[in-house]
Amino acid sequence: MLKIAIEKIDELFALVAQNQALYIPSDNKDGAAEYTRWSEGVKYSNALNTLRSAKDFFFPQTEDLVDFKMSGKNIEIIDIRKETEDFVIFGVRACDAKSFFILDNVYLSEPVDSYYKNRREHATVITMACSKPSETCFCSAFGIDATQPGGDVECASDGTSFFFEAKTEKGKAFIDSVSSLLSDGDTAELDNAKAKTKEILAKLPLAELSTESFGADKLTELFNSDKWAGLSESCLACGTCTFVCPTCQCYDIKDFDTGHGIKRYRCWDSCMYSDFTKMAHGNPRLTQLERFRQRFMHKLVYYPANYDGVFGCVGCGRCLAKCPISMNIVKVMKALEVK
Amino acid sequence: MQVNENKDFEPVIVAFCCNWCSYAGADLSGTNRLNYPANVKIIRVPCSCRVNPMFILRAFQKGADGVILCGCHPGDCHYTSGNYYARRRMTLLFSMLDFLGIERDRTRVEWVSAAEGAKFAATMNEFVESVKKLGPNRRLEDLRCRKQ
Amino acid sequence: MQKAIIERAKQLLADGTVTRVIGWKKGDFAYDSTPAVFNSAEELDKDFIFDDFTASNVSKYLIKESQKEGKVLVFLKPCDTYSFNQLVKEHRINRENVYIVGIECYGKLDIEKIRAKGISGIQSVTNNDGTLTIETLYGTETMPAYEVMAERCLSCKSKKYVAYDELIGDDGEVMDSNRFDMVAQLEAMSSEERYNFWREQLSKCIRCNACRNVCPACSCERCVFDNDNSGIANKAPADSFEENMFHIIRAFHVAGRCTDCGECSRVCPQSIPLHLLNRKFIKDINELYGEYQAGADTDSRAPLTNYTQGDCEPSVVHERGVE
Amino acid sequence: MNNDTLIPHLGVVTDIRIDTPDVKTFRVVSPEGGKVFEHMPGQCAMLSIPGVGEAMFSITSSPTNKEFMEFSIKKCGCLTSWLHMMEVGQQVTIRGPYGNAFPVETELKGKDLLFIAGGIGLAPLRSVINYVRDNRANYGSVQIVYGSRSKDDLVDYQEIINEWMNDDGIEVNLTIDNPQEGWDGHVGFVPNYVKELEPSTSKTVLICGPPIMIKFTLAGLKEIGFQETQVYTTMELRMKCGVGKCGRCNIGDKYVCKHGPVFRFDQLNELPNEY
Repeated sequence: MLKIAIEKIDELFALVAQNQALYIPSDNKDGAAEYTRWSEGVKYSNALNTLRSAKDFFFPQTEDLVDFKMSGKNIEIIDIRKETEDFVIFGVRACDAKSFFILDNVYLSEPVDSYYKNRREHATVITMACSKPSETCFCSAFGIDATQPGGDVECASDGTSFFFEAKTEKGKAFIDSVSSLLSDGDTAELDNAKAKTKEILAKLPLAELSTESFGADKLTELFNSDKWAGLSESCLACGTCTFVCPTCQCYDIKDFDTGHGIKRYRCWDSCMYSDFTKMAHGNPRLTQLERFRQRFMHKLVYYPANYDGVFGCVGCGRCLAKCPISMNIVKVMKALEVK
Repeated sequence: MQVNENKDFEPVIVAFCCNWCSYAGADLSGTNRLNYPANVKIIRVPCSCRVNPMFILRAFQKGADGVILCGCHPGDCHYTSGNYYARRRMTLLFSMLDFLGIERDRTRVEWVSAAEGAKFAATMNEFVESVKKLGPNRRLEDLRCRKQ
Repeated sequence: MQKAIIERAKQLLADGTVTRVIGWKKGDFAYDSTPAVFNSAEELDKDFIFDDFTASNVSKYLIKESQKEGKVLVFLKPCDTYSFNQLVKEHRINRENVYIVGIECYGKLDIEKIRAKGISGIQSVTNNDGTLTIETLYGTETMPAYEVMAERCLSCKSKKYVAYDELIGDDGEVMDSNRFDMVAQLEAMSSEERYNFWREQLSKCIRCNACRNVCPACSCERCVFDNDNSGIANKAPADSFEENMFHIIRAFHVAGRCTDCGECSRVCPQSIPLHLLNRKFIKDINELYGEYQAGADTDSRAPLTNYTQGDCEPSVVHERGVE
Repeated sequence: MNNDTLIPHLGVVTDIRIDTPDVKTFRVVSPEGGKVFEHMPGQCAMLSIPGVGEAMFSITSSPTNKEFMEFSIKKCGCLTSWLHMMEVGQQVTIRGPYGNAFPVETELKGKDLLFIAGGIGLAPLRSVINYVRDNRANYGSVQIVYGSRSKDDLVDYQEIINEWMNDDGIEVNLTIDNPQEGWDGHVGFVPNYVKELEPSTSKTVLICGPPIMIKFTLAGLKEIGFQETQVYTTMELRMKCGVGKCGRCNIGDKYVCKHGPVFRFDQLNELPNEY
């Protein structure tokens, strides 16, 4: 397999960045990893995962949709879309890589969301196999192998080198473009490292989490469960879980009056918010119980019902780490599980 | 301090004026034919304490380069104590804006009575000059509202 | 400590003083507790937890709980009692329906600080007289507890209980804390440095509203930022201006009412030091209008609903600190 | 780049009819004349005034109308109040059509139809009624039961008395909630009126109106002997995108904007009761 020594990775970054924007996880001042546009001096982070998920690349927090100019009774509609330039994301973990497909199901199904598609088509995703999973990881519950993250190019480290393997045509093109820096390498150490990681994955505290009690056919019984009241009672109704989630895909469309025109933009929205479903005449989800239930039912029942049984969660563990009151999908699943 | 970006820069100033004193003061400066720059936009409010901190921020968002609040002199409030409350609020707000690195000369409170037409015009001229020196508002600007 | 708390809760449930208990429920890991209502001795035995990580200030839950029938037992740390008092002062909590047991606090640990040390795969955390032993999937780590103590606890303002029905342990004193040091440091910077500092911090904001929703002072039925008619309702900061506005206005709305409990900074998923904005207001209020601690009592007038004829003019801003 | 459904088309309001004190019907055509797009009865469109808001409205005109689309809109919120203030000639933005339609070309074909509407609930049904009238040979008998608070609150009253009532094979039963001067028709609530009328249980029912009316009418229909599989309704929840992506209009796993808004009651009953 083709490889590059870890200490030489900056050379590869420099080569890639000559032609396209390159984003890599890098530690910020608080010691947390964030995707950062590579330039001389930006260092690749060894952190397990980034604070915010990689969905931002394809589904950013806010994005302008269309502009309007108003004059008297007339409206001018201005299409502001532009072709995105090619870019590369390096170091995407298996969970985030899977989340792209969960978003694809929604945004690339008819009618295709051209804003999303534009960015998705111009991106090359280079994944990175996990070697040090955390206690909050539970991707295996959703059939994800953290040592085989997929993407256009799959990358893994044996501690001294990064190994590259193309998974798609786009990936092949990427490897060709950097082949001058790569050399053939023996994968014995890599296989060893992966085997070790798998051992740890099996020992993780959430390794036993099961999805068997969930899915499209459990809709009515799960919806009517009496556990929701207790689970949702301390929920603050903030959007932290939604906004750090790599698979949450709901959005709001809003207009902003700039004083010389109207900008219509969309931004992330959360089903945890009280005005998410509020209409002039009332609200079908009146209390936090219904809103809380919606979020987890969507991930565990509604999404699989619409997309061939695929769950709308990838087990990245961000909500476990970030919820202000430590209520999360794992606790919900454990509480609702039928043993 | 910011360097003047453009020599011909004419700052947009929003002046919140209380109905009972400062607005009448502005009126008087007009009837006395005292000059103050045309780009001072006056917004009449029932009392200086009607001005919510949000009004100040929104004025900056929508393109103001400086915001000034004018009310009755302390002790003269039509509603007895409104301007005392406004005074505390604005002190804290301006201090916070300063804390966030927004130039302190972009905000100001001045007490102008109905008889002080001359003071109103002088205050505005002075304020416009000081904002002019700062250049356009960039630190508390909404880029979407910038005129291309 | 946990044992004593559970025992006392069980007694109070048994003798009918209270009908339910607000506390912290055990999580899946060594550090993740969830505020919860306990209805029986069995539930308390099974899930109640009180340790170095049970940091949430549960006083805000009393807004809802104290409106229900029957008395609710709540365990409050000294700093939580200030939030409680402030809510009582604002008529948000029905004091009659609450039974407070004050519990000692030696400072809480911050899991984010542990993670920032590169520690991952945490299986257990034990605290032996100030030394932490952290068992992880990748080996054992030890460190002094103060290294990973929550920022707000390192500058604890008071160990005194300002509202309680009984105490487990002894009452403490208001402390001479160094909590305004960072604000003073910022004030000493140039305007441009301050601007850059805050731009870097506030640009991280994802507008998840966690700071607002956890804040005991943010108890409005409907927030101005959720009200479509306010013209500023938004789900995301679409521009750097909106990042600034949200945090300025939020800090302003709690100015004079914020007890400096530090929950905003604790819950921020992006680690923005939001408490500095609140502390700036507290520091200004103290300096300009006299010392005031929100929540210290239930009857004094708050600084922003009060005035004196001799108050300083807003131009005082020009005379202070660094331009 | 391909068209995106989130980028709207332009429409011009060419006529505004005052139906009731709080309902107006707006005629919308494309600036070049003609309809902005084709639709089927029951489908909806997103109307918007940029800077004011965007919302989903059912298209009340029939697709057999080749010149224009109509929207009957009740004044109840921010956008609708704005729409009620506008004048003829105002441009609006419009996108659609969204959602499914009443199965006029499949299950409803050849059937005797019973339309039950309350208040503004006539809007989506009017599209079907006029479609049926224009393709009269394809359907059996038509009975319309329509009720409102008062005579002044009957939407499309002129069309009802001047056109529908004069058609052969269409029976129109109107009712108002309380007696009123100048009204010699039936007085009473819709659910009771339907029971009094004892419609034949061989009919297929299309119902739309306030939730409380639907609830009681459905119960009444079941009492008479109707099956849930015979009854269709149309739903509305808050929507932003109109194409099942923004994530808010779902009832269980079904998105009202995409899988709906038309549901048969047996389908609706399989979904959680959250609407």
